[in-house]
Amino acid sequence: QANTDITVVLSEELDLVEPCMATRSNIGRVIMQNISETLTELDVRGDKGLMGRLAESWEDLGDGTWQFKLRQNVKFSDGTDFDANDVKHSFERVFSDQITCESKRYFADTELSFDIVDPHTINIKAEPAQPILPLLMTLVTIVPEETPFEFVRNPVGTGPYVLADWTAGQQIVLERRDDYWGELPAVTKATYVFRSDPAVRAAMVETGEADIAPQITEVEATNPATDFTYPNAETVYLRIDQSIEPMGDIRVRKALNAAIDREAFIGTLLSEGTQFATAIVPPTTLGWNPDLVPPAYDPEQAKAWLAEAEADGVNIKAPIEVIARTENFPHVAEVGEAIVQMLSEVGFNASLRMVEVAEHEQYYSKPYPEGRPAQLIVAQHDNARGDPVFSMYFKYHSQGTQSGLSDPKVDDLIERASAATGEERAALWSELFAYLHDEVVADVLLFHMVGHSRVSERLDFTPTIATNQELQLSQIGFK
Amino acid sequence: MIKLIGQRAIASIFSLLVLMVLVFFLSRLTGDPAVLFLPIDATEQMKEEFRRLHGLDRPVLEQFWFYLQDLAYLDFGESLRKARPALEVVLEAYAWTLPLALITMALVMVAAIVLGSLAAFKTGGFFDRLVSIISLIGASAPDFWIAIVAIVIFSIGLGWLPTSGVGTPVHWILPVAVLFIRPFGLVVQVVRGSMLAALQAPYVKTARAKGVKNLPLIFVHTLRNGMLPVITVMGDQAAALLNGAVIVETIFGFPGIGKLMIDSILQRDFNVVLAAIMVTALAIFIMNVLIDIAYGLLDPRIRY
Amino acid sequence: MSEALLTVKNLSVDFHTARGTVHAVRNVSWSVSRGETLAILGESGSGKSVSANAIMNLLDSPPAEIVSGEILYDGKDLLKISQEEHRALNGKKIAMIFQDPLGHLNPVYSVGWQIVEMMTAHGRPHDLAHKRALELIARVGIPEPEKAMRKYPHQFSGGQRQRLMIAMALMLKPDILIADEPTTALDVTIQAEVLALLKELQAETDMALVLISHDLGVVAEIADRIVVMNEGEIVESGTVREVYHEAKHPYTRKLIAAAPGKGEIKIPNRSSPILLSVEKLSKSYHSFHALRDASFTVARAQSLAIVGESGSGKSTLARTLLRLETADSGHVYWKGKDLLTMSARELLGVRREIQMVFQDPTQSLNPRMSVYELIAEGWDIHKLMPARQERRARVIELLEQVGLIAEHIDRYPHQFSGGQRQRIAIARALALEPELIICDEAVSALDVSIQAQVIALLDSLRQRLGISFIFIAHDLGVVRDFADTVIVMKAGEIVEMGPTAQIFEAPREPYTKKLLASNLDPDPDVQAKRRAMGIYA
Amino acid sequence: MPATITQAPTTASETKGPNLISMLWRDKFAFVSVIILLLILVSALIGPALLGDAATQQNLRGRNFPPFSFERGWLFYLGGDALGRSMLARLIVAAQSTIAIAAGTVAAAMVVGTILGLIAGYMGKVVSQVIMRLADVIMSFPSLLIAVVVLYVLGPSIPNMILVLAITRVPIYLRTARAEVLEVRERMFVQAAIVMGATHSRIIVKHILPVIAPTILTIATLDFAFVMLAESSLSFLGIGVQPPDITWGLMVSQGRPYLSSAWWLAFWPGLMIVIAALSLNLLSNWLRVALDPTQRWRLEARRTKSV
Ligand SMILES: Nc1ncnc2c1ncn2[C@@H]1O[C@H](COP(=O)(O)OP(=O)(O)OP(=O)(O)O)[C@@H](O)[C@H]1O
Ligand SMILES: Nc1ncnc2c1ncn2[C@@H]1O[C@H](COP(=O)(O)OP(=O)(O)OP(=O)(O)O)[C@@H](O)[C@H]1O
Ligand SMILES: [Mg+2]
Ligand SMILES: [Mg+2]
Repeated sequence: QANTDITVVLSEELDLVEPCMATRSNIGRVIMQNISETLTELDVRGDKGLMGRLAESWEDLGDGTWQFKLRQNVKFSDGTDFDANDVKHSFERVFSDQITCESKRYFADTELSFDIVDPHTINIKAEPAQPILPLLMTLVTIVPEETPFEFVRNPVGTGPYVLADWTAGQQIVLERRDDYWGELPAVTKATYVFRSDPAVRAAMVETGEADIAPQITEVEATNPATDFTYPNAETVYLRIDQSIEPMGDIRVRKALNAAIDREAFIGTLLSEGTQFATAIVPPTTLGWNPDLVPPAYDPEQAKAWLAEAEADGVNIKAPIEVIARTENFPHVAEVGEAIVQMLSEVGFNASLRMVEVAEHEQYYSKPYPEGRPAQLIVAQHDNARGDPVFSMYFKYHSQGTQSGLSDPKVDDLIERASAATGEERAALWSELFAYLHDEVVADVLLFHMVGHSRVSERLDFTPTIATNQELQLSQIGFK
Repeated sequence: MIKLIGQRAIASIFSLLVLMVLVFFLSRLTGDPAVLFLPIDATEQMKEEFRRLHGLDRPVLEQFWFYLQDLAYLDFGESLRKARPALEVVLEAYAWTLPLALITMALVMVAAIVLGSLAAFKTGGFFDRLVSIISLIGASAPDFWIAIVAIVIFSIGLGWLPTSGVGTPVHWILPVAVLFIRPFGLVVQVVRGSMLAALQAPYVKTARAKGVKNLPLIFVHTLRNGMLPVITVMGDQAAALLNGAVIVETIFGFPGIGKLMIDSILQRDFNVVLAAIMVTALAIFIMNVLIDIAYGLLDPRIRY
Repeated sequence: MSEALLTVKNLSVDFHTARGTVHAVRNVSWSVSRGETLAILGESGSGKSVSANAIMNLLDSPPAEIVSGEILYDGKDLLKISQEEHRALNGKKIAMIFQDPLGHLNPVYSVGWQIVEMMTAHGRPHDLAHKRALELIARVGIPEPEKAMRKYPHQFSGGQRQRLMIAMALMLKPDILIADEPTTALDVTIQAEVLALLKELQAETDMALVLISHDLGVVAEIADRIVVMNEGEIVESGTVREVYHEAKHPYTRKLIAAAPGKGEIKIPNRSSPILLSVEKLSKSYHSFHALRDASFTVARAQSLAIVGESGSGKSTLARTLLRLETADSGHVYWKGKDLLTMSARELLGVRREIQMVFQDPTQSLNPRMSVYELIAEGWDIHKLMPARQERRARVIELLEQVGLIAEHIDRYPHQFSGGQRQRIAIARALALEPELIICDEAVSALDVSIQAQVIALLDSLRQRLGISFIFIAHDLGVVRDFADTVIVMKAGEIVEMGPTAQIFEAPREPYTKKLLASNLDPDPDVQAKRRAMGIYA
Repeated sequence: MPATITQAPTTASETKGPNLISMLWRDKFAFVSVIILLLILVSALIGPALLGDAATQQNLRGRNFPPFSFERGWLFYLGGDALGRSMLARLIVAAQSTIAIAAGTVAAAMVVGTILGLIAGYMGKVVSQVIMRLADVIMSFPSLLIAVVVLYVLGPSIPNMILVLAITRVPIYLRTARAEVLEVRERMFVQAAIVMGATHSRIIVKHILPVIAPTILTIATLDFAFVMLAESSLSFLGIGVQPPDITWGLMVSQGRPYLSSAWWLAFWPGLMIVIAALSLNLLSNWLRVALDPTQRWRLEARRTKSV
């Protein structure tokens, strides 16, 4: 093994190595920007914001139409040239009903039409207008126009690496392309292997069997020389369904918030570095509101609110199920147990239910089961994409699939913010966050989580907030 | 013998059918694969499309009918998640599981029979106690615990063995060793108990009167009489291994059927589950026929 | 007499049981020299087999304990040498024929393998062993030796198994052969052949033979000296003639007096009703016809004896008519109803009326049941005698009738001697007060005094309660004393049938004649005379 | 008449049946096992009532308290868990559901499996074939799928857990029982019983069962550990017992991530499983000797001396 070859140990095997599924984090970690590239890219290391990748520049032509100027002299790994037809084809493929591409969901109600101006200029028109279209371009990987409308097993892309070997169950090998359009990365070959056990992943880097373990647990992350902590864009919260007694009452929701001793979790069940959340998106997101303060831990106040509510005839003794998913995040069961204990201490009749993923889904997403008791869904949501639009509709709009509330003002704010641009967009999101947090008390926001990576000392690499979604080999250097 | 195999083949086809019907319908009771395949905030329309693409929108009976038709051509359908033929995925995993199971069981058989028999021969003695206690601890210790401790000692501490993976024969040592422990503990006890009874029999006296040495006395004269429960229990353990050794596969990154099966069940990848169960069942059926034949070979008095 | 080859001195063996210590062998001393035959006679349960086992180092200890004594062979005390030294002697220098051949053959290996192993275990080449095995199997009168080698123990008749054991013991031409009741299951013709074989070998290799037997005829024929055991002790010893003619101990005198075959011959009662009628019953194993077209009847209070060559299908007949094997063809009418086509429910009722004592007592007693449970089981099955106290009393009564004692009631089968087990089996059959008892060599392992007691018991039951008997036996003396009708079988067929007097006094078939001629007389002088006349063999 | 018997002084009065207590005392391993098992049983019975609160009292800031110190009282001598609860209290409280599940599963599987196995071995071809093929089906049905189906459709609860685990354990008893029956039914004493008129059920229960029982018992006691661990892996996958219920298996699976930082979380419950299994097996080894008349002498011989 040449010393510019590296081994990456991932936590789960890839089912597919399909470019249009690159937004799925385990797939993205291997192919995103390594094999397949996107038109634009979000800068997570510096503060450049949205940068061009396969697009050199873009411009809003008004009326929902954006013009993208494409990079010249780019070749796919199969030798064909990259041009506007490939872009068009890539999008058509994503929207096709012959194939289930994940990135499609980001364009849920948006109709895109393409107009190829010249081989390296393309106009994309969104119906209704989509103010963050260039940002959405970070989500769609570009494939050659010959790519069929079905999942491929040997992805062809414009990225610096090609898939050299995929032995199901064992390994995936990427090799560096010498005809890459950009600067040649330092890593010549990357082998991906898969180990479910975090202790084993950590051990592999320790013994030199691997160079990077992007996800290990806080328990394993004990060596400051090799172990990094990074915010992973995941936010943990308790979803409240306001339509079920006693959750409709704001005092109850406030009491829920005040009953939880958030500080007690950090450095104990959750890693040092975990932050309190005041919104469902991490602080790096547009419109994040720095003025919001996390609810204080105040059991006495919680009891007082409950007493008040009870006096008004709210049945605060109604059973409340705290439903968490096994292996959702490290120590989820203990977190659930602790939450239940805290809720019980202020007088809630709470109990914990740990369920597996499919069952969790039933409770988390609409349609919710009939005749359910009050439930608090422990859920983890990630948004590293820079804009709240990817979260807010689903979680808070009255039509959102995981929404537990129905508030016209919330709906209105979401709709307006989604359609706005620039400063106004940020302001609207801010307003929404404040309204949800302080006025509605829509849910129990808990933590912005951190992830841990172990990186061999011979590498020069620091994980970022994007490490959950992608692992750009070109960002890895050698010491 | 040929007749027995023939009869069993026919009976097994029925069993396979029963199994298939059971799995087909029961698995479909456990939820919708679309919500698990697609991200949590996928639209209902995407879910619809996914179901349509994979025929999951049709009535279950119709799905079953189509499945049967495909099966007639040995087509087990596609994996929902991997977009590959389910059978191919399963066979790939099986190519790892089968040798793992065989090697492990072969070692278990030899070690358990030798130690269990010797323990029974010296009932109540030091060796007997030692073997019993070690094997019982082995049979009841959590295997992930043993696996991790083994990695810590042999890979990290001593650096003798790789932590995980399947590249070379050395990679197999830890998985086999960890898998070995539980069946070994179990079978030792069964051998010991069975031999204890067999050693009481009068023909053991005959052998001693003949001047047969202790080792052939134990392993030739007595063992064969005590083998019936032993091979039965070994069969059960082998079946468990053929069903996949989840923990070991998970920890050692061993691409066997166990992890595949678990993942497929949890992800409701029905076609893979079905294909995996059918292949496993076939292996287990063959094993059971072999065991039944072995009964007859071991004990000529047995008639079916 | 030359120097002793094997000497047993002051041997005492105890068994420790939950209910106390059993002194099985007490201060027993005897010796045997090269070329000599020592017969150990004695009451059933008197410690004969236990002392033989002690010589072979086969006692499990605990529970057995050798309290005192020496066993000297070749200048060494066998009780002191190491296990390994003992092992090397066993089989090669000292061989043993066990009393109970079925249990003592390994059920899962072919008999050929087991016989051959006797030599290979002592380092002899396999093909040599194979040749010798074939030769010996032929010598003990097993048909088709090649084929027999490949068969398993359960495929042989009781007598055949016993002969296989004999063949096995003779493989290595041992210095000493301990034969524990070697001929109990052999008909007199085969017995004669086997005894001749033993003698021949003895002459050839100067082997010492320790013969444990209760058959006075056999003893008279083959033994040089006799020791008589009773209650674990030696009560008498001397040459054959001395002991037979000038016995000092009352037990010995009782024993000799009890020798069967001297009583009055019974005459069948032609007027009593027919209970069982067997018509053309056949049974074959694969292509081998074990039983061919057997037809006969049994009337109430009749005692029908079946004698015949070992392996001629006697046990098969019994088993088939009881539906333990499925018959190929034929009918068995029990009180007019065909047993073979009866429904399971009807059959259950009949089961109480017909009982059987199996040829192999050890195997037919459930090792996990105490004597009480074994005997009382029938009452449970047929819901008789509910009161427990009554039951115990009745079990004790039955035990005493067959010559056992009340203390035995809570013991388990493995704690008994061969003859004692056979008596337990008889007591079990009697417990149900059936109408027909099939006795397959039921008294063959009993010493003559107990045998006489049991025969007398059976006969009184026959007279008092009208019980009928099918009595499979090879001891013509016992048959003569007990039966009123005799069937002679050979090679699966009934060759002659008739009232006892007719068979014994005017046999028609050559086989019957040969059988009668081969019978041994308990008087050594008579026996010597016959030998001199060359009447036999 | 035959050999005389010296009555041993202790058994002079007519004691019926073997004296189990004194036989137990002779096997010190079994004796200790019985004491341990009794302790576990007592914990299972009164543990939750006694220590239920101590077992749930959380203290996040005092989590993973290391063992072997009396600093926080004897309840924390074995350390504290990830939520700062007393390990000792939790171990004691968990005994109840652990034993309930393990005993329930093993008993159910053993009874059903053995009965079916006896029938399959004893009865005619057709019945036997049907039962055996059914066993094949269960054997090749992954336990996890049964678990997912049952627990998904019926919901997780201790009886459902028992159901799931028991179904998967039935074939081993079934196959073992049948294999043994095939051999035992050829024995002569079974034929003797047939001649006496014993019904099928009597033959099975009185003559065959006692012979195969020791093997079944051995397997059953070994299965105890197996079931506890299987339950643990189901919990781990989120379809078994879940907090706030506790079992040793669940504790083991919850302690798993802390193996390198707080070993006692998984070690103590694992040790409890080992100890419980070990005791049970030593006891069953003793039992199989004590109940076998041909071997009982090992436990009752007064004097021993080798030849
Ligand atoms: N394991 C045992 N436990 C207790 N008593 C035993 C045991 N084995 C044998 N005995 C007793 O020892 C005595 C001697 O038995 P042994 O087998 O030597 O008799 P035997 O002379 O060979 O009689 P038979 O002619 O009936 O075979 C018998 O009374 C028997 O009950
Ligand atoms: N299961 C079997 N398979 C094959 N052959 C058998 C089987 N059982 C018995 N035989 C054969 O059937 C013949 C008759 O056996 P059976 O037991 O009836 O003889 P027997 O007359 O009782 O002889 P003995 O006096 O020696 O007991 C024997 O030659 C034996 O080899
Ligand atoms: Mg005897
Ligand atoms: Mg016979």
